[in-house]
Parts: sequence; C-alpha cells; structure tokens
Amino acid sequence: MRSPLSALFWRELRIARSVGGGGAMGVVFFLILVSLTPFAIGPDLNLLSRIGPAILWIAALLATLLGLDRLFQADADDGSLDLLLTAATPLELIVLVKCLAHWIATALPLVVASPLLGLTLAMEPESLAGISLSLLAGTPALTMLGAIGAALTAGLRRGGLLMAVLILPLTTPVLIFGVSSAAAASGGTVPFHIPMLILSALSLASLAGAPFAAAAALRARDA
Amino acid sequence: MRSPLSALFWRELRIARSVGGGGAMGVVFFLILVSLTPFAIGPDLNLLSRIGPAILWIAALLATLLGLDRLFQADADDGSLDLLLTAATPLELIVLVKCLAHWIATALPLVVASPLLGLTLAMEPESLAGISLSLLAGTPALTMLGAIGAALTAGLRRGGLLMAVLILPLTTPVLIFGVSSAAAASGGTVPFHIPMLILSALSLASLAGAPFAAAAALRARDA
Amino acid sequence: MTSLLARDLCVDRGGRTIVKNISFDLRAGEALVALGRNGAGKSTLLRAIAGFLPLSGGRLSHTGAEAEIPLPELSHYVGHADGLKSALTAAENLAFWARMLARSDETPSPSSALQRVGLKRLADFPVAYLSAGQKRRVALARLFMAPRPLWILDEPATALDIASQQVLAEAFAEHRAAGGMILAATHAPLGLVDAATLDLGSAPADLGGNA
Amino acid sequence: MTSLLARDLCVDRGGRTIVKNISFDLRAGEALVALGRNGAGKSTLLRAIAGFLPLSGGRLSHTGAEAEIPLPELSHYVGHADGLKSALTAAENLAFWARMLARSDETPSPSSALQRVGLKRLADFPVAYLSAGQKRRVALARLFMAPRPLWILDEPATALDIASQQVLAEAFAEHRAAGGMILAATHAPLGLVDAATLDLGSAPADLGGNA
Amino acid sequence: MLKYANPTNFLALAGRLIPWLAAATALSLGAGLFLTFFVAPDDYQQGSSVKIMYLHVPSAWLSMMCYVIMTSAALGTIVWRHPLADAAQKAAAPLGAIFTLLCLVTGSLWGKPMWGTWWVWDARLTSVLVLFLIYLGLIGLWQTIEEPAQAARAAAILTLVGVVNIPIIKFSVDWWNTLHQPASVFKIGGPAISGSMLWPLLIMAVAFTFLFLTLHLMAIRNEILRRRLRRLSIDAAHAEEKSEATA
Ligand code: HEM
Ligand SMILES: Nc1ncnc2c1ncn2[C@@H]1O[C@H](COP(=O)(O)OP(=O)(O)OP(=O)(O)O)[C@@H](O)[C@H]1O
Ligand SMILES: Nc1ncnc2c1ncn2[C@@H]1O[C@H](COP(=O)(O)OP(=O)(O)OP(=O)(O)O)[C@@H](O)[C@H]1O
Ligand SMILES: [Mg+2]
Ligand SMILES: [Mg+2]
Repeated sequence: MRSPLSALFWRELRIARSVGGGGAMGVVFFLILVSLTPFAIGPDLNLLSRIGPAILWIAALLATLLGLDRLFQADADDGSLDLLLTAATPLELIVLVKCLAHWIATALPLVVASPLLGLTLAMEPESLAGISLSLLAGTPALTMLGAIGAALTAGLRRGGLLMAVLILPLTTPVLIFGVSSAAAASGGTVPFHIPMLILSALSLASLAGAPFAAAAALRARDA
Repeated sequence: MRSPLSALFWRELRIARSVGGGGAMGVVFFLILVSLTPFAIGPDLNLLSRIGPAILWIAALLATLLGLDRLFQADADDGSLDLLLTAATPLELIVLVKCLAHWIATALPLVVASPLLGLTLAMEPESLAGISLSLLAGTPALTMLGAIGAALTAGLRRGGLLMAVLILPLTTPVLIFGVSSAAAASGGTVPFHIPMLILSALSLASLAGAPFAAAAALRARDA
Repeated sequence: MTSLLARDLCVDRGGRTIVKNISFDLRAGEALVALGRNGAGKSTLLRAIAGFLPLSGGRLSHTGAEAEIPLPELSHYVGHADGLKSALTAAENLAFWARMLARSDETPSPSSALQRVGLKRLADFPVAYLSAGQKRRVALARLFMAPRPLWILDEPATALDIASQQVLAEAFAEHRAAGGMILAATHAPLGLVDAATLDLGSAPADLGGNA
Repeated sequence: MTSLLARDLCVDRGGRTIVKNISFDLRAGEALVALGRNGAGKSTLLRAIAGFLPLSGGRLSHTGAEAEIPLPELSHYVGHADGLKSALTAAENLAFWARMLARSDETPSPSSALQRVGLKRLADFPVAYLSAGQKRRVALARLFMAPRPLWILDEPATALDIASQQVLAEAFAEHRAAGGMILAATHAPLGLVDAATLDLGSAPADLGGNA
Repeated sequence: MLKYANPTNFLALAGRLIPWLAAATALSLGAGLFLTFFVAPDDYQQGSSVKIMYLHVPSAWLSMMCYVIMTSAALGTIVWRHPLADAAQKAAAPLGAIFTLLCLVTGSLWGKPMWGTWWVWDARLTSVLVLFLIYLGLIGLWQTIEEPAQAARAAAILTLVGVVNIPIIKFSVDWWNTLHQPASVFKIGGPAISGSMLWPLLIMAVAFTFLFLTLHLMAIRNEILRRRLRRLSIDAAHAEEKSEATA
C-alpha cells in the first residue's frame, strides 16, 4: 500500500466517494435512464423484454461515459496533472490506475445493479445473467475508450458533450457485441461464448492500447 | 441591442459557438445516440419505427440536459456569476436569458434535425412532423428544468451526473406527453392537440417558475 | 454615495462566525485597507459587503444621492477569479461587462480602458492566450468601464508587474479625487496614500474569544 | 544534481516564439529569479523547464549524481494552480503527493510539513474550507514532503501573509544550504539573498519585434 | 411553539418524547401485526396474499406524508433559515426513501400474484418510482454539499420543485386508467372496505406513523449533535492554528 500507484488509486476512490456517494450516483443515473425508457415507449412488457438488453447496454454506456468526462479535466484544472507529470511513475500507468479506480467506482456498481433493473424490464432469468456478464466483460473497454476522450478534452473545460461525441462512435462494436451476448444468453442461434470472447478481446485490446493514446493526448495538451 | 440582457444573450451565443460548444455538439450527440439504437436493437425496421418517437425524445432529453450542466458552473468558476449579482438586472431575468440563449443554441437545432433522424428510423411522414412539433413545444420545459439542476450544482464542480440525477425524474411528464403527442400525430385514439396542449402548458409553467427556483439556488450557493 | 457605514458586521461560514463585530465608516474619497493574516476573514468580509454572502449580524448602510440603490449595484468587485470568458477577446469581455454593469447607456470604449492598463494591442486576442498578469489587468480595466462609487478589491495587485502596480495606484488616486471609495484587502503595499486600515488581525476563532 | 545548464532556450506558444534564446547556469545552492513585465514569458520559461511545454530550441542539461534522471523528476513545481483536491483534507493531499513524488519510501509526516507552514491544526480540514493564502501554504508544504534538488516556483508568494513569506524565505535558505537550487518568477521580493536575476524584460512582441 | 425551535430546547423535548413515542410504536405495531396475522380475514379472491396490504398501504401513505413533512421543513429553511428546519429536512430524506422502497417492494410482491407480473408501467407505479428517485437525488445532494446551511437551501429548492409529484401519485388512479386499485379508504362517501380489514389497516397506519415520528426525531437529534460536534472541532482547530502560528 506504499507505492505511488496505490496512493493514486485510493485517492481516486476517496474523491469518487465524496461526490454524492460516487458510484451510487452512477447507479442512480443508470436506474433513471432504464426507467425513462418505459415512460417513453409505453408499458408494453413484451416489447420491453425484447429490447431490454439494448436499453441496459445503452444506459450503461452513457452512465460510464458521462461519469468519465472529468477524469482528467479536474486534474488539469487544479494543477494536479502537471505535478503528476513530474512523478517518476510513467503517465501510462497513472492513466491505467485512474481508469481502474473509476471503473470500480462507477462501472462495477452498474454490473451489480443490472440484473435488478432487468427485472423491471421483464427480462428472463438467463438474460439477466447474460447482461451482467456481458457488462462485466465489456465495460472495461468503455472506460478505457472514454479515457481517451477525457484526455483529448482535458484542457478544454467543456468536456461533457464533446467527449461523448468523440468517443461514442468508437464504442459501437462494444455495444453490438454486448447486446448480442446478452441476447445469446437467452437462446438464439449464436452460442453465448462467441460474443463474450469478442467482448473480452475488445476490453483487453483497449486496456493495452488506450493508456498510450490517453497519455499521449495528455502530454500534447498546451499546458 | 444595447440593453444588458441583449448583451448577455449575444455573449452566451458567442460562447456557445466557440470551443466545440453548444449547438453543433448537441446535434451531433443527438445524432450519435439515435444511430446507436439500431446497432443495439438490431435492424428491425418495424420495431424501430414503432419506438422511433421514444428514441428521439430520450435522445433529445439527454442532449439538452447534458449540454446544460455548465450553464452556471462556468460562470461560477470564473467569477462571472458574482459580478452578475452586482448588476442592476434581476437574477431571474438573467437566468431566463441564459436559458433562452442555450435553448436556441442547443435545442432548436435538435428540433430542426429531428425529422431527418426520424427518417433513418423509418418513421412515417406525419409522425415526423409530430415529433418536430412536440420537441418544439416540449424542449423549453426541459431547458428550464435543467437550469434548476444546473443552478443547484453550480458550486460543486462536478455537475454532470448529479445534475442529471436531480432533474431527470422531474422531466418524466414532459417525456411522456412528448412521446404521446408524437405518437398521436401518426394516428391513435388521442387527438394530437391534447398532449400538445399539455406539453405547452408544462413548458409555460416551467418558464414561469424555474427562473425563480434557479435564481434562489444560485443565491444559496456559498460564494 | 457619500458614505458607507458598517456597524458590528458578522459573517458566518461553514457554521462558524468568521467575521465578528467589524465596524467602520468610509466617506467619499476615502480608502480602507483590510489587513490580517491568512484566514483572518478579509475575503469573507469583502464578499459579504459586496452582497455575495449573507450577513449574520450587524448593519451596513450607505448615504447620498443613491441611498435607495442596493449597495452591490454601486460596487465594483475584483476578486481572485477574473470574471473573464477565455473564449472571448479582452475587448469583447469588457464591452459585455460595460453593458451589464453601467447604469447609463454611454460607456467608454473597451480600447480606451485597455489602453490605460497598457493592453490596447492585445484587445482582440482571446483571453485564453494572455498571461496571468495580463488577465488580471483586463479584470482591472473593468473598473474604468462603468462608473461605480465603491471599489471592493481583494488582493488586486496579485500577478501585476511593477508598471501596472503604478497604473493601479494612479487609478486609485483618480477615483478617490472624483469622490469614489475604495475597500481593499491586501498583503502587499497598494500605493493607497492616507488609507485607513482595518486590522482583522488573527484567525477568526481568536477575534471573539469563542475558542 | 550539481548544476543546471540552459543554452539558448526557445519556447513557442500559439505559433509565436515567446521565450527566445535564454541561457543561464545554476549551480548547487544557487537561486535564479526571473523578472520581467507581464507577458514577458516567465511562466512559459518555467513550465518549459519543468517539462510541461516542449522546447522549440536550445539545450537544457544537468550534471551530478542524478544526471541520468529526467529533469522533471528532480523538480518541484509550484505554479498558479495549487494542485490540491478540495474534497480531501490538507493532510490527505500532502500524504498523496509525498507518495507520488518521493523517490524513497520514508517521507516526512504531513503534519510536520504543515507545522512548518503553520497549519498543523487545519490538517484534517477539507481544503475547500481554507482561505486563499492557507491553500497556497498547503501547496508550498509539498516542497517539504519529498526531497528534490530543483524548486521551480511561479510567483510563490501570492496570497501569503507577511509571516508566511518569512517562513518561505527561511525554507529557501535551508534548501540552498543543503545544496538545492531555486528557480523562481516573481514581481515581489521573495527574500532570496544573493540570487542571480534573469531579466526577460518586456513582452515578447517587443523582444522579437513582431508587433 | 417557538420556544422549541431553539435547538437546545428541542433536544430536551426530543429526549423526553422519544421514549414515549418508541413505546407507542411498539404497542401499536404489536397490536397491528397481531390483528393482521390472526384476526383479519383472508380475502375470498386473494387468499392470504392480502396480508401484504397491511404493510403496503401504510408505507405508501408514509412515503407521501414524509415528503409533505419535508416540504414544510423546506419552507422553514427558505423563509426562516432555521437550522432546525434544515435538520428536519435532512433527516426526512432517507426515511422517505426507505418507506417508498418498502411501498415499491411490497407492491411488487403483491403484484406478482395479483397481476401476474412484478412491475407494470402504469401511472401510479411510475409516479411512486419518480418519488423514490427524487428522494435518492436529495440524498445525493445532501452528501455532495458539505456545508450544511448551503446544502439545506439547495435541498429545499429541489424539494419544493418536486412536490408536484405528490398530487400526481395521489390522483393518478383517478386521472388515468390504471391497473392499480383506486382509493378505497380516503374517499368521498366513506371507506369502501369492510370493517374487519379496515381496523387492522388503520392501526398499522398509526403504528407506521409512530415509527416514522420516532425515527425522524432521533435522526434530527443526531443531526443537531453532529453539527455541534463539527462546529466545536472546527472552532478548536482554528483557535489552536492561530496560537500555533503566533508562537
Ligand atoms: C410496486 C407497485 C405498487 C406501488 C408503487 C403502489 C403504490 C401505492 C400507493 C402510493 C398507494 C397509496 C394511495 C393513496 O393513498 O391514495 C397505494 C395504495 C394501495 N395499493 Fe398499491 N402500489 C403497488 C402495487 C399494488 C398492488 C399489486 C396492489 C394489489 C392489487 C395494490 C393495492 C393497493 C391498495 C388496496 C391500496 C389502498 C388504496 C386506498 O385505500 O386508498 N398496490 N399503493
Ligand atoms: N496558452 C497560450 N497560448 C498562446 N500564447 C500564450 C498562452 N499563454 C500565454 N501566452 C502568451 O505568452 C506570453 C508569455 O506568457 P507568460 O504567462 O509566460 O508571461 P509571464 O511572464 O508569466 O507574465 P505574468 O507576469 O503576467 O505572469 C504572453 O504574451 C501571453 O500572451
Ligand atoms: N467556503 C468556506 N467554508 C467554510 N469556511 C471557510 C470557507 N472559506 C473560507 N473559510 C474559512 O474562513 C476563514 C477566513 O477565510 P478568508 O478567505 O476570508 O480569509 P482571508 O483573510 O481572505 O485570508 P487570505 O489572506 O488567505 O486570503 C478561514 O479560516 C477559512 O478557513
Ligand atoms: Mg483572501
Ligand atoms: Mg506568469
């Protein structure tokens, strides 16, 4: 617990907790998004259970990305980012640890909450397990891709939308395979493990690549 | 064009236009959200046209609210908000004008773009007109409600999610009547003008009430 | 405005009384400098007088022709934040504040105010590209864009170079000669001649002895 | 680190060469103060030396035992932004930076560093509740949390009261006596005895004549 | 009345009231549960699942009553800036959230046998869910703003804005065509429910009200004490900080 990276990790978690209960807000946002859909679509349970996985995945996508926009912005504003550059720790590792803390504080609660929300959308039990597993496998990719967007917009002081606009298109593959593995879980022609493998591969690839992209973007900022 | 309020109005528009801000980003976000849905749901045109109004409305809701989070935050951070309090103009009017500028920069482009996006969702022509009109009538309520959330979180320096969590539940009536007027436009049991009237009433009520709530919230901030 | 009278002002923050029983009189042409160590409550006092924080006790009143106008509308406040939009140019920022803060319709042109602070040539640059001291000078130029009798200045000389500090001292003298008042908090000399001082002394817990 | 050598440093920003052909030598125990009017390029130069901005020309090298360690990792930077998280307490902030910036495992306790800047009792308060000068003092306390030979300080005395300026001057003397170096930009006296000065003179538009 | 608005007097009063309220809660809850499980008849249609009603309906009432109390406290905060009103508001939010959750959970449990599904998206259920979300938002706001007086004002504004939801919950069954039962107890023309079910229900409602009052008073007391502690520690720290610096 004495290394710089663990210090960073705990700092991030502590800050996340201080803001409206951190992860809790992400889950509540997720909950709200999921419950808005039936308001809009109407109370047709067949339809809802048909598009349930899609709703949950889109909501998770948005909750993850929107919580991310201040990942580096806050550090850039208060000068922490400059100081992190003078640490001996490579910036890539710093990015990775920040993402890890963010994933634990924001995405993990979504994974845990998703089966409950799926219930309100009248999804079947196998489907519920499928959605949880697919979120577990897929959200790391979302967080890492989002980190690239957050790094690109760190200096700009109006992240929010701009960051979402930059990164959302890149997340389409994750979304497609996420929904299809959730769908495969409740029967279908594709066996469950195929989209899950692809999803995990996407997550691994972005875990490997995104820290470099994000670190480069952070260094390129006109500080 | 010489009054304080018109000066404020033009300043807001100019800022929205600069730095990847306001209008354009909102529309792009809207566009991306709408086009993500078919990826998630699959290319079933019947289904898409069935839930088209719902998708468009949810996307418009999110694009409006998420663009709003810095409405007052930016002014609070750079000290402008303090100075605005020393102006002779009542804070309620200042809030109203800022919302107006924001609506023109962000929501109006959505209204214009929505029929085009509706086409991609295979919606019928009457439905397209309906969705545009309902967005025109309903988005002012979204902007004004969002302004309350923006004012409540102005001092907190990580509005985004919290603001959405505070305000989204209050927007449900707008969403419900928005979608139902869009649906009524393409036939149905309810005549089009009833949900439209309710929607307009919601917008008028929030135009009348929200500036007071938002101004009170801004004054309550520990500056 | 011919005078500003403060009697037993108290300001609470975070559940604590930060400013306790402060009284002073300020008359047209006078200046008052709040002194005291970090955390003494200088900024808190100034922000309360400018109307950004509620008073928890005491009375603040002003006399003169504008007695019925609320005090904040008679005051210019320059604090730690510059109140500038970095996407807009210096001239655009100033023109906006002139419209917003002036009571009359004819306001001086931004370029003449920027000239006074020696930034005329940078008038059309976005504020984002200015140095710390240049931004601060733009913020101070706001004082010239709308005539207001009371200037409330929280460490106004921060980041200013020697020449600009001189300009500021001259502006102070001119404002006072025209019957204006100045209320400033500072740790460094501001070039205010004959200014009264208000010593907030030590950290607030000590002031009232409620430790 | 026994010396820092800068030869013909140039830094570009926004398409303009802001810092042009700056050379200096700094040896163990020495201090160098960058002077110049607002916009002269002091902050730009300091940020380039700290590694936050790329050099567009010139050479920066250092000698001594740590010659193979990159310069930023040998430097403490204190700029306009304090680098503190307002939701965390002063002690938590400092403990974090000690872990992050120190090369060895044993770092001084935050409370001893806060004691030096006279804030020990406020150690467990969220930084959000501190005054401008108190925040600045917490930022400066970072200098004591990890030993690094080069201190790069951009207007470090901003918002400090007289007593804290004194503390800072003592810290400077101690750091130099232990063989450290100081590179500072300032408009106000810093209490640095025998410091060399580096005059960046006027705004770059004049420097390069590209008005 | 105003005398008890002073936090110190309030603490004394609360200290005296809480044991009595707790006793009243225990008594009425005991009586209510006994009536529910041993006296009240099973419904001829619903069988024993009707017993859920005795939890569901009181918690639904309390979820709304709590919001109404919170709204009055919010007015107190805005009009008088009274710290007691702040504490009353803050203490009410989590209680309201819990009662609302209880209403939602018991409703869902009841819905499964009655309507064949855990959840439908009708106006009554939806508006209760919105109430729950508003409570959650308020809790988030309280947690995020550290400074108590400021948090109280922000929460008060949000509470007042959200109060429109209460009549919507109450009248949703009359305004829209829903699956959910229309009002049968509080309605014009007297209750449309047999006495053997009405009495246990009313007693349970009284018990829940006592439970709420006890918990609310206790939470207000905690909040006032927490604030005092916080204030004392801040004052002490600043005093010592000063002496340390001058030493
Ligand atoms: C999660 C789902 C449910 C929610 C959120 C809910 C909500 C409510 C609310 C807010 C009330 C208070 C109404 C008032 O005071 O006027 C209420 C009362 C009541 N509910 Fe539910 N309910 C749910 C499910 C059910 C189910 C499944 C049944 C049984 C079929 C049911 C039967 C009743 C009855 C009998 C009352 C008393 C009505 C009266 O006497 O006024 N509810 N419910
Ligand atoms: N982000 C930027 N992009 C482009 N130009 C910039 C940027 N920041 C500063 N400048 C320009 O660079 C020049 C030097 O700025 P710098 O901040 O280094 O000045 P400084 O000497 O520190 O001044 P001060 O005394 O006001 O702090 C200024 O003319 C400024 O306009
Ligand atoms: N938002 C806040 N909430 C609670 N307490 C605060 C807040 N801001 C400042 N304080 C406390 O109020 C006291 C006075 O702060 P203030 O900023 O007025 O001091 P100051 O005299 O301006 O100091 P400086 O010279 O450092 O600017 C300090 O002890 C500080 O800790
Ligand atoms: Mg101050
Ligand atoms: Mg500088």
